[in-house]
Amino acid sequence: MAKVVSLSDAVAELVHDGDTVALEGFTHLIPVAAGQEIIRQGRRDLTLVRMTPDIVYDQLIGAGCARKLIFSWGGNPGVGSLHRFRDAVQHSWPVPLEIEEHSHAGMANRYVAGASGLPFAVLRGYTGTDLAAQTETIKPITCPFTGEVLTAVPALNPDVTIVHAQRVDRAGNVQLWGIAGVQKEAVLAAKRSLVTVEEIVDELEPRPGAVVLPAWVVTAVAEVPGGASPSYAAGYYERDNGAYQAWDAISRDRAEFTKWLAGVAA
Amino acid sequence: MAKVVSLSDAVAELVHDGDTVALEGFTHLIPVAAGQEIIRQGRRDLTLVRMTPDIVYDQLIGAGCARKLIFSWGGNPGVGSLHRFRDAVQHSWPVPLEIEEHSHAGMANRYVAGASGLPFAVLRGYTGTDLAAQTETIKPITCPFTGEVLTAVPALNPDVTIVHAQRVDRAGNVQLWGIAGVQKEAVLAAKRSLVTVEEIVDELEPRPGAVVLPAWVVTAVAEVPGGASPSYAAGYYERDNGAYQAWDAISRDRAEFTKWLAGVAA
Amino acid sequence: MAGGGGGVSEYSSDEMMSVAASRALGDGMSCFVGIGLPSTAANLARRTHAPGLTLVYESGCLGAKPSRLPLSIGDGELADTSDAVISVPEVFNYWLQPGRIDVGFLGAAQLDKFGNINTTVIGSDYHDPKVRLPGAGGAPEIAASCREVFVVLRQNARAFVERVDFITSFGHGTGKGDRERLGLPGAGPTLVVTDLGILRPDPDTRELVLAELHPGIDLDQVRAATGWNLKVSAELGETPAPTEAELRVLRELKAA
Amino acid sequence: MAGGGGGVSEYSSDEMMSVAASRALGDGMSCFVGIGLPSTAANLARRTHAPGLTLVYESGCLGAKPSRLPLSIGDGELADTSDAVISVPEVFNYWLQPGRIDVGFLGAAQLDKFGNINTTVIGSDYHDPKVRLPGAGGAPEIAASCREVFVVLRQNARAFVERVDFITSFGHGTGKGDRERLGLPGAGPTLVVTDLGILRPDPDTRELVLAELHPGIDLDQVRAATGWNLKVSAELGETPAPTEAELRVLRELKAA
Repeated sequence: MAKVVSLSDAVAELVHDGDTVALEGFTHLIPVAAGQEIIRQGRRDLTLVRMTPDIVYDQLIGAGCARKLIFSWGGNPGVGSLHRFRDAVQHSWPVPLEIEEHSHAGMANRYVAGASGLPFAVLRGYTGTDLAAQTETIKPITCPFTGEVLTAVPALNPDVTIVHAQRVDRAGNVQLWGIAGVQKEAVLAAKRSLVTVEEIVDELEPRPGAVVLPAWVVTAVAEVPGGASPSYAAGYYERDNGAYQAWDAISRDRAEFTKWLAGVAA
Repeated sequence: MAKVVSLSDAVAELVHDGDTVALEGFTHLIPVAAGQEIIRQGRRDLTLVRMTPDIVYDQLIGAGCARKLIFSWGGNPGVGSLHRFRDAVQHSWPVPLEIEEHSHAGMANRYVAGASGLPFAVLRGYTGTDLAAQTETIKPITCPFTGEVLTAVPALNPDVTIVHAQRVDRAGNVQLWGIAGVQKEAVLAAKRSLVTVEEIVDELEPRPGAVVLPAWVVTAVAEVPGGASPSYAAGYYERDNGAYQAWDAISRDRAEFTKWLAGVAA
Repeated sequence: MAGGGGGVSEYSSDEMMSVAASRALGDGMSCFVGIGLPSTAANLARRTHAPGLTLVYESGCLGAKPSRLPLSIGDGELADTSDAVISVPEVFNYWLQPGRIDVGFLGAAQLDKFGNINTTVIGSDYHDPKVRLPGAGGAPEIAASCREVFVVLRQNARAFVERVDFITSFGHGTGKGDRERLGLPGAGPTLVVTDLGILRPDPDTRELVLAELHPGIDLDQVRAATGWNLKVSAELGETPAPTEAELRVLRELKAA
Repeated sequence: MAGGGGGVSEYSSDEMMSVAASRALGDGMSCFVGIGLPSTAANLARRTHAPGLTLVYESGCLGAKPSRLPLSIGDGELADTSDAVISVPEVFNYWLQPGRIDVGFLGAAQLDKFGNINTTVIGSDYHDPKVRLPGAGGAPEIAASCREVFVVLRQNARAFVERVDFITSFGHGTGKGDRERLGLPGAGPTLVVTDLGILRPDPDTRELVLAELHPGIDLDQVRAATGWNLKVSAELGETPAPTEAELRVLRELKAA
């Protein structure tokens, strides 16, 4: 049953060194503040999971929090590359980064399997690509009815999933709307979950397109207004495109990044 | 792209003798009028698919439209048995009825596989039950990562799926709200689809909990106000519980039923 | 009507059954509710001692809070009062299958001494049944995946049989260890509530044993209503009669 | 700036590319849109000759009708203007995988002569790449499942290679018959639009062949910008220059 705590207490309690941690949010509602709190608390050896590692994962990787990344698209959307991610993969800076690489369809289905209590998912995927040879978590599976060969991927069950949502009510029920990505699946697949929210309200008003996560599947909730910035929270604030562009310059250079990091840690 | 036609034209064009036909709607929005139009047009040798065959399927079976039923729960909800279904299974009246029997979880996943373009779905299901021995479409499947044995069921891809919804806009986009059951999956799994609706509107207003089926995945739409009665259509009319109770008496007796049937055909 | 003792209202055996079943549901639990007797009991619990009980209906209603008893598992009232309404595939795949639900609350046409449930056919030949029943619905996976299963049904020798004609939903199979061997995650049936008393599986054998008699019911009545040689717990208790409050709420629910 | 002929506005080679790409999208089609150049072209088509074009974005926006060009595949504008917003798993499983989408519109970092796409690594060693690129995203399954695939990217010899370093998304493999052998349902890349011209696969070999030159571009320029020995269609055509209307709408979209 979701309890309301501070962000620092939530991260201290729920995220441990060596954990498999998923921060989800597809362009929208990315839990950036929670990611920076993980940096601030100096977590190490994390296996980071995310379909679209963007600047918050670039920050976590550059800060040396991660030893492995499970992902399907690692870029700065609309801008270009993730320089800290590239530096880690190409030059092991600041620490080596192991990667486990999938397609979006594969990652989405891995979360679905995780949320469904199944050990694997089946899809038509990766056929003819070079990914299958590089990624051990892609295997063939044969349909027992037709004999057709498809692709299996194993479930993702993070130790902790962190997402950002617009609202939570006093009972701990979480409501998010707009682009919902894979957040429901990522929360349901996880052993523990933390939801940062824009605000706590007395009652959730039904809304078109809203996704509700009942209190009994959420471990902790922290009120963090603006917690998704520089991504956006529909109904609250817009995407700060300038911040994404500015990140390109900060992240391109180790010294610049290190300066930025000192600012976060302070 | 959905075209707007009359119910009789839609059934004449989309439902053929020998077809596999799914009418879905989980308690709510059951396409009863469309089912009775199939009776009126005298279709034969249908394979009827439905998770919860209720009185509209009792009517189709009693009228001799079906040679096979694929289902998971065949009863008159809140009342008792489906007497025409029982008579067909126990005494082959008016024609023999082959059955293919699943659980709800199995049927739901068969539609999901059908909607997903996969030949089968995986679930934790049927373990220890006697169903697996009676139903050929239940087979074991082994996880290629963990070695665990789970259950596979084949996709359902009806020739035609018929559902009822509250609204369609002039462009043919369908909107339904309230309990949505397995309708989206059943429509997406089918080769052709017919949606009967309460009304045609100029524009669909976004609503909490609404499911939208875009025009380009619907074959035909027919305006049939009250087309889900005696089940209900949220926002339009309530369930007619009296009609469900009355069906018990009508369906119990072949002569009574035959009289009822003559009234429908007229 | 089974009469309660001095000072307590008259109540029916069905009311005793509903009240006894409702008491088994703890506050804060989540409960996957079948229609009929289970739904009555679960709604009564939510209106009495377990206001924080989460009701999950297979129609996709998570956290339904109906003010009257639904007639079907898909009544509009259930959708209108839910925390979330989701698709039927999602109910089974995301909510039931992973073992998130504490209690699965089921009815039965036949129940055997190891808690196996039949709702498929009466008679030994599946293809030529004496009586064709509605079938499985959600029950096989509810019985497999919920942390535990409560069964509620009226007790008589046709329903309470040595061995069900057809296992629609697996209870304890042929006894202890069967669920583990099959890899079924939940504990299976831990409680059977009838109009005569309460049965629980013996911890060593998993055979259903009479644990409580409802007030005014004697052992011979229960034995006559059981199709196997019923064992009785060494600590056979008596179910407390329904309280005034329980009866009032139950009758309000039914009348609404 | 590539200058158009008499009477037509000045336009850039990128504008020519976007216009040429947009023209390939027919009215009433459904198009799975990647961000960047594909999104520009698809939105231009919807604002000009193909108002009934259905745009599908992998963020879950079905039938998006943005009034300005989205900067990412998940802009709020896309969600606000869509017929339906669905989850990311649903996009891939219910909409892309079954082959419901007519055209998959992709970009590329490297493209080879058989239309195979690389967006993963530059260099021959996956574990020690010269350049680590963003990776697959939705592209492998878009390339597999859409009825056909259009690719749009700027042409130069580093991007247009004999053989991609890494097949992220399968085009025609090593030539005709490869897709069929792998059981890939869609037709694969049928069109490549660049800032210099248009390439199409040869029907017999599936090798990309120059089919059209954009106005003002000569063959040597294209050859120099191609890393393989480029074949030229016997019926090499010239792309019509952007019309005033096309340019106006394109610039409005960009400015909004």
